[in-house]
Amino acid sequence: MTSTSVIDELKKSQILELLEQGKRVDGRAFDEPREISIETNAIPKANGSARVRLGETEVICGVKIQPDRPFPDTGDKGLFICTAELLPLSHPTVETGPPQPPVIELARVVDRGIRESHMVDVSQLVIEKDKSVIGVFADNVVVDYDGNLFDACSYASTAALLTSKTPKWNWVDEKPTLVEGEETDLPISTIPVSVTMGKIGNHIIVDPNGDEWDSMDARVTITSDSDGNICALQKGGSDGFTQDEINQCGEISVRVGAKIREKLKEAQKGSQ
Amino acid sequence: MTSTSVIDELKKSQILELLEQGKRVDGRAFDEPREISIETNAIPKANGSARVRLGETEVICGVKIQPDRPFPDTGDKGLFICTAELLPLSHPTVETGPPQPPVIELARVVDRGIRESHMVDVSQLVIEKDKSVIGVFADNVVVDYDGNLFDACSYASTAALLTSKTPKWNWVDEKPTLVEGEETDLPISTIPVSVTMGKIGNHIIVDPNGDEWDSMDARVTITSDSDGNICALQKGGSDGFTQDEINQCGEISVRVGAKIREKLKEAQKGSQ
Amino acid sequence: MTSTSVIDELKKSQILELLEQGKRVDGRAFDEPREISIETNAIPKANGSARVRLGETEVICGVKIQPDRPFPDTGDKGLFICTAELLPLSHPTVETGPPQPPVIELARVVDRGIRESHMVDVSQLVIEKDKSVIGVFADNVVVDYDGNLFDACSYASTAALLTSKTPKWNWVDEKPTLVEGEETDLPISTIPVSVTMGKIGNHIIVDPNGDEWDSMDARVTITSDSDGNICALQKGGSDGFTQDEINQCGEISVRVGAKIREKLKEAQKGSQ
Amino acid sequence: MGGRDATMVLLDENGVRCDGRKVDETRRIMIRAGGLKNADGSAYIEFGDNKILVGVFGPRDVHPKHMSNTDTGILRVRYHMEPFSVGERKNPAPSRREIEISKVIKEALEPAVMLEKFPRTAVDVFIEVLQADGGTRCAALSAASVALADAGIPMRDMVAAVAAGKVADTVILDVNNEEDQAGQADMPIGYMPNLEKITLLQLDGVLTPEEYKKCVDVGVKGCKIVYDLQKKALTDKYFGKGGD
Amino acid sequence: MGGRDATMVLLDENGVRCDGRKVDETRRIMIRAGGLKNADGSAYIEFGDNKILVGVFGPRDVHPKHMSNTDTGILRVRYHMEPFSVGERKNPAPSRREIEISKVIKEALEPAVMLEKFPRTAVDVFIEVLQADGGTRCAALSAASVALADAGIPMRDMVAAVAAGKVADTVILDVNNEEDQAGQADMPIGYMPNLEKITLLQLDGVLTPEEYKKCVDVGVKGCKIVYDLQKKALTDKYFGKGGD
Amino acid sequence: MGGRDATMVLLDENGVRCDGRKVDETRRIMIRAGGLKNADGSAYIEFGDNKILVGVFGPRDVHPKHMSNTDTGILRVRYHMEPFSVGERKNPAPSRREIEISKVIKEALEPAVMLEKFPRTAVDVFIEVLQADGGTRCAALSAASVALADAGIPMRDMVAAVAAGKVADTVILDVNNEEDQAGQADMPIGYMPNLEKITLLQLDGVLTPEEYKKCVDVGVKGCKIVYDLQKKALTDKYFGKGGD
Repeated sequence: MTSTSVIDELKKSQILELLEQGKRVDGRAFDEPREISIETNAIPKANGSARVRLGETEVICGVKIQPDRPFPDTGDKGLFICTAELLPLSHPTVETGPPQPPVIELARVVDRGIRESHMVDVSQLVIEKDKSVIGVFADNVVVDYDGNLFDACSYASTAALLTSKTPKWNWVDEKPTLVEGEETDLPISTIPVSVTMGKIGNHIIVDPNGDEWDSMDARVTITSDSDGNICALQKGGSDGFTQDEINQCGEISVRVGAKIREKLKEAQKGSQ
Repeated sequence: MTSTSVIDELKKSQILELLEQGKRVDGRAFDEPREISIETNAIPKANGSARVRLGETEVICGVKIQPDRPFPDTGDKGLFICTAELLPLSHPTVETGPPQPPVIELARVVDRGIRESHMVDVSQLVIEKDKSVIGVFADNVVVDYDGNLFDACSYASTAALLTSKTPKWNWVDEKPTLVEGEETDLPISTIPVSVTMGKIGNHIIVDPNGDEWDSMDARVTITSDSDGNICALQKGGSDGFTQDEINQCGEISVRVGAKIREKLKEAQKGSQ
Repeated sequence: MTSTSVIDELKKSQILELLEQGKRVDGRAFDEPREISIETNAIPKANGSARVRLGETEVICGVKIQPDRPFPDTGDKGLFICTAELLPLSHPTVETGPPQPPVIELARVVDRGIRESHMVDVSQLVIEKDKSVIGVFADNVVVDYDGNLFDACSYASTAALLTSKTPKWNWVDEKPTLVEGEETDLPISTIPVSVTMGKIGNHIIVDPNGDEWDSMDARVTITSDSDGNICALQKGGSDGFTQDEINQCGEISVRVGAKIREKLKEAQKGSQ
Repeated sequence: MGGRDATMVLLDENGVRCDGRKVDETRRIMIRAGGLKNADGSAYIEFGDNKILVGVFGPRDVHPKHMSNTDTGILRVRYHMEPFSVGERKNPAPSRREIEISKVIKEALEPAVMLEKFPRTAVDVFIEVLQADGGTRCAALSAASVALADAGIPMRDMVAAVAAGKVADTVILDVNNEEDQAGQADMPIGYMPNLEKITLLQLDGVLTPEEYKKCVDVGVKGCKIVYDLQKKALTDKYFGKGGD
Repeated sequence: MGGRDATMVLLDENGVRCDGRKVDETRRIMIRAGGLKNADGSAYIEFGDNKILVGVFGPRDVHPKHMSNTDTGILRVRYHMEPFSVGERKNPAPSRREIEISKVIKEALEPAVMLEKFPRTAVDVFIEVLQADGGTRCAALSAASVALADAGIPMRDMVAAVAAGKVADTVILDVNNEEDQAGQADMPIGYMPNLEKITLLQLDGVLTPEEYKKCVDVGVKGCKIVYDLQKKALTDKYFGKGGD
Repeated sequence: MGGRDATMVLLDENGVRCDGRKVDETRRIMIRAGGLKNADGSAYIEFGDNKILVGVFGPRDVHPKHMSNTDTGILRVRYHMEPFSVGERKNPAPSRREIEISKVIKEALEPAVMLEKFPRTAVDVFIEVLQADGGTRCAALSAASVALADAGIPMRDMVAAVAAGKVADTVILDVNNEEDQAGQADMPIGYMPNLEKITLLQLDGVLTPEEYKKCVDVGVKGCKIVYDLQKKALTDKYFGKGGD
């Protein structure tokens, strides 16, 4: 039988005590994310890729772009699918096997944040209406874990998509046929940025690190777009938020997200 | 390690003792099924549906009718598929996960009883020969368990099929295309009725309830059609039947089935 | 927790002691395979089949030949797929369920040995280029286990393929259509023969039996073709080989393989 | 039904929605406590055309043992849709969507349940969507709270839930299926009125910061409407139907 | 073979069936007890063109332990078809049909096996269909009984099995593949001749009440024919072949 | 890239290969010991365009317990390719190929690891192929040896690996992706230089007996090149970079 370990309890009370004094374990301000480093083109053979470090959390995203069949009722749209996986080398507790609910939630939240922002304009990804479209797959793998995978995967996906090159296919003989040497940028309409906030006691902190993540009562991930609008949200964890806290989190996410968006733009420029 | 509980043993000997006196625990005659209540159109958005209570056993069947691809060697026939599932809220012992052998048997026996009677005339369910046919899916979910799921699922399926409306599709541009507002009844050729009999000691009882089900030595489910012919049978359980018993069960099933068929017809009329 | 049993240890030391004296437990020479018996046409309804006994190891291979869709990038080639399965009646320790890594390795090694020799000329197995090809499936089932399944499955597959009859299909109305009564032999270009050698201590023995198999430090399976060339190899087991040993194993495999190839040819002749 | 307009009007000039409701009006809601024989507690909800059944078992032993916790009870939730509950027949295997919603509902219920009162054991909540019509997770969460109460599980509060959203640039209460498909945003909210805590919150769709706040506010108000119906369902069962 | 008639005559005017048999005649049956080296007991049957191998292990320990029963032994049966055993190659994953047949055969064997003699342990019966030709479950059940006896498992009786059926409005014995596909009814029967009990019974197809009784009767008589061959197989193995 | 010739020249008249290498020359190799924070040991290798990350955990407890061995430690290896590592996006489910390679690498490492030093426990080696370019199993095996050493696991030797092969009737060292696809044979070799033992060996493709011996010889020599780079990676990490 499992039991919350004494060490976990001590860690949590220490973190909470510091927060009461207005401090975080690693010295950050409450609304300050960890250092973000973005290496684009980390997987040169993919159509786009990025290796993102958010503090000591590390994620690699590879984008594959290839012809696919459209869904029956949306034959005028390409596909966009974003996944996330915890590699077993990222932490001693990760198990191999089919994905557990927390990983399924992770993947779906990262996917929705990007999808709902309409970042990738899938209406431009059609080879032949109703028959063949372009599929964009952004697969994230977590290589090292230190909390807040939501944002690390989101930034890796966004950076990889921003720097992806789309091959061109023509519809020849009822088959998509690659046109060599005609790559273009992916059609991008906005840059979504997710900001995850943890609640410990009554304190809201941005980008919880691994120890903070283990001590959280609840969390919320809010994604905003280039216009400063909010386009996706996911609350998690075994406690609730007051209405005021939710409003406050909305404001923080837009404000902090704007700064992170500049870093993503820099990374995009740096790769050109 | 499991062990037959003392309470189970006591329950069985009590049931058997009563049977020796010509009585059943709930006062029914040996060849008397429990009260059957049939609510049709329980799921209005489905093409047909029924909620059936057989004593305290409760089953909901929803029918979905939609275009499908024919099997390679029967391009001139529609599809009919009947399934059954035990929902975990139906009994504390039900587990989630892939279906266990008893549930697979349940689904297959209910399916065969209807299929072998040729109740649904699948030859009338063709949109375009060899290319597109109509599929009829009757999915049963068990909502409360008190024995004899075979008959409860069978009656729910039959009642749902009897009251199902089939949309019309035309074959346009190599695709099935819905014709609005042209629904017809499903083509029905007979009304199959299954009757399940349990054997406890040397006694044959119709429609065993939950306690009787747990005490049975063997069982047999016999389905008869509107002509009074027998069209499907499944023996189960860890004991055998004498040849005389099997003959007797055949007679009971046709006789009792005829009465239940009237109830199904009433439910059909009531829904029109 | 498992622990190497005392009996296993004793068996191994006895086998090793004998090997030091130049002897094997069953009296064979180091480079001598067990008696091979080949019964072709064991499953008359299959397109080809063989039951092979290698000592007390027994394998049945059935070949099914049927139209299939080609792989997207090899529309001018038929399919060849070889599988292997340990039936649970072959040994008390075999478990049912999805195949474990050793069985996956077995199937892949047997498949590669035949595939890499180009035994089956798949370029002749095309019904309609890019649309329909002939698939050849050689499925091995192990019926009794006494070591060295690699070779037993390999010989069963080869014997079944050598005696397989291929139906003829024409491409009519966009479908493959069987032409009755026009069966031909499978197009065969060479006869691959695998020879598996075990290493116990510093001794290399051909075709280890069950006891020897359990005592092996390492093994190597080498397949050679009718020209005496080596076309596939797989090393296994938890020890290594010296470069000299590997060279020596190569020589043994070609020499012993040539003799076994004659037996396969005899079986082929016997079936005509 | 007779053919749906491609250009459905989600909100007309008089502020009337496609199903005749006002912007701050919920669909018809009917909640019943109890109803299942074998479950320890149960509830049934009709929320618009949603029809959802919830059964609760427990507290009961946990298998395998190492999944239990010596300090506290655990809550397990399965959200499941019947094959016939949606437009096109649903594949019976659990989808990733169902797994995520199960987790979200579980975490929405946990703050309401006094798990510490039954260490080493588990409470199982089985949610069965018989007919879906947009907003199933809110309706399911509302019914699950009633089923837990019906099972006698000690609770701090009940969670009431309903979605806010945005159609035709207007914030609305209780998004139905058409509004979810064709609208601009959907924000499911679960709320404990006594404890004043939001325990479920999701958003798909684009909102300005002002609309965001308004949605939360409209949703919280809607949850209070649902809450009254939850209490009425329990009162009706345990104290007889008062009045009409 | 040379092309099958679309209008195959299943029964001609002389009462001769498509494979030359009379209505009450079984196909060729060959049963061999033993044959496998590693199994504790085994049997092989050829029943028409059916070829089926059965291996038995046990009584042996049960893993995991909680699956065992302190009061009685348990019987486990797996019916499995090889990929090459049927017309079109069979997918190796176990089908729902195979799972159902495993259960039906298990329950048909249980009344014959003295499970109470080996509490806490299990007997495993592995059935492998090498070549199928209609009536595999009956052939498998007959062979499984012999394999259990060969393994020395204490038994009350053996179960013999064969199908009755209906073609061209006539009740027949031992339905073959063509008759099963094109005929009117198929009724597999498993029977213990000494104990006079039917332990396997299924029916697909339409029978009048009179035909129903006749099928059962024809089937039971057929089982007695099979039973003699089962006994002969065991006698041949254990007491040598009595001069034929 | 600009279109690949259907008739690619794998080896020109001057003995130069399609990527400019000589017949006995490896691709560019870069090995780094360490790099991961949470793993007990790790390594990263770039071998041509292969990019592979390896993490090691252990010795640690085995769950379930009955998988452990009282006499010795056990080694567990998982070889896994990312969806984006190959030309067409790979399905995330483990393929049969990945399962086989995991087993082959495990058995190649076992002779090098002193498993007897940590009975009852397990060492886990997780191999992640980030980008594949032919010869991933050799690159992975080489990196895994370094990661095991980095984790402080007691070892007899390291396994170095590279493939030999045959193109244009010539034996070559270190087969790249094009040479594997269009060439005549590929022979991956894993070798412990100190113990002089081949622990991984496979072959696909046709070789004469003479070519077979030559391939083994060329491969063993190549492993020694890789071995020096493995040692350098560990030296660089643990003793600082000796001035190059």
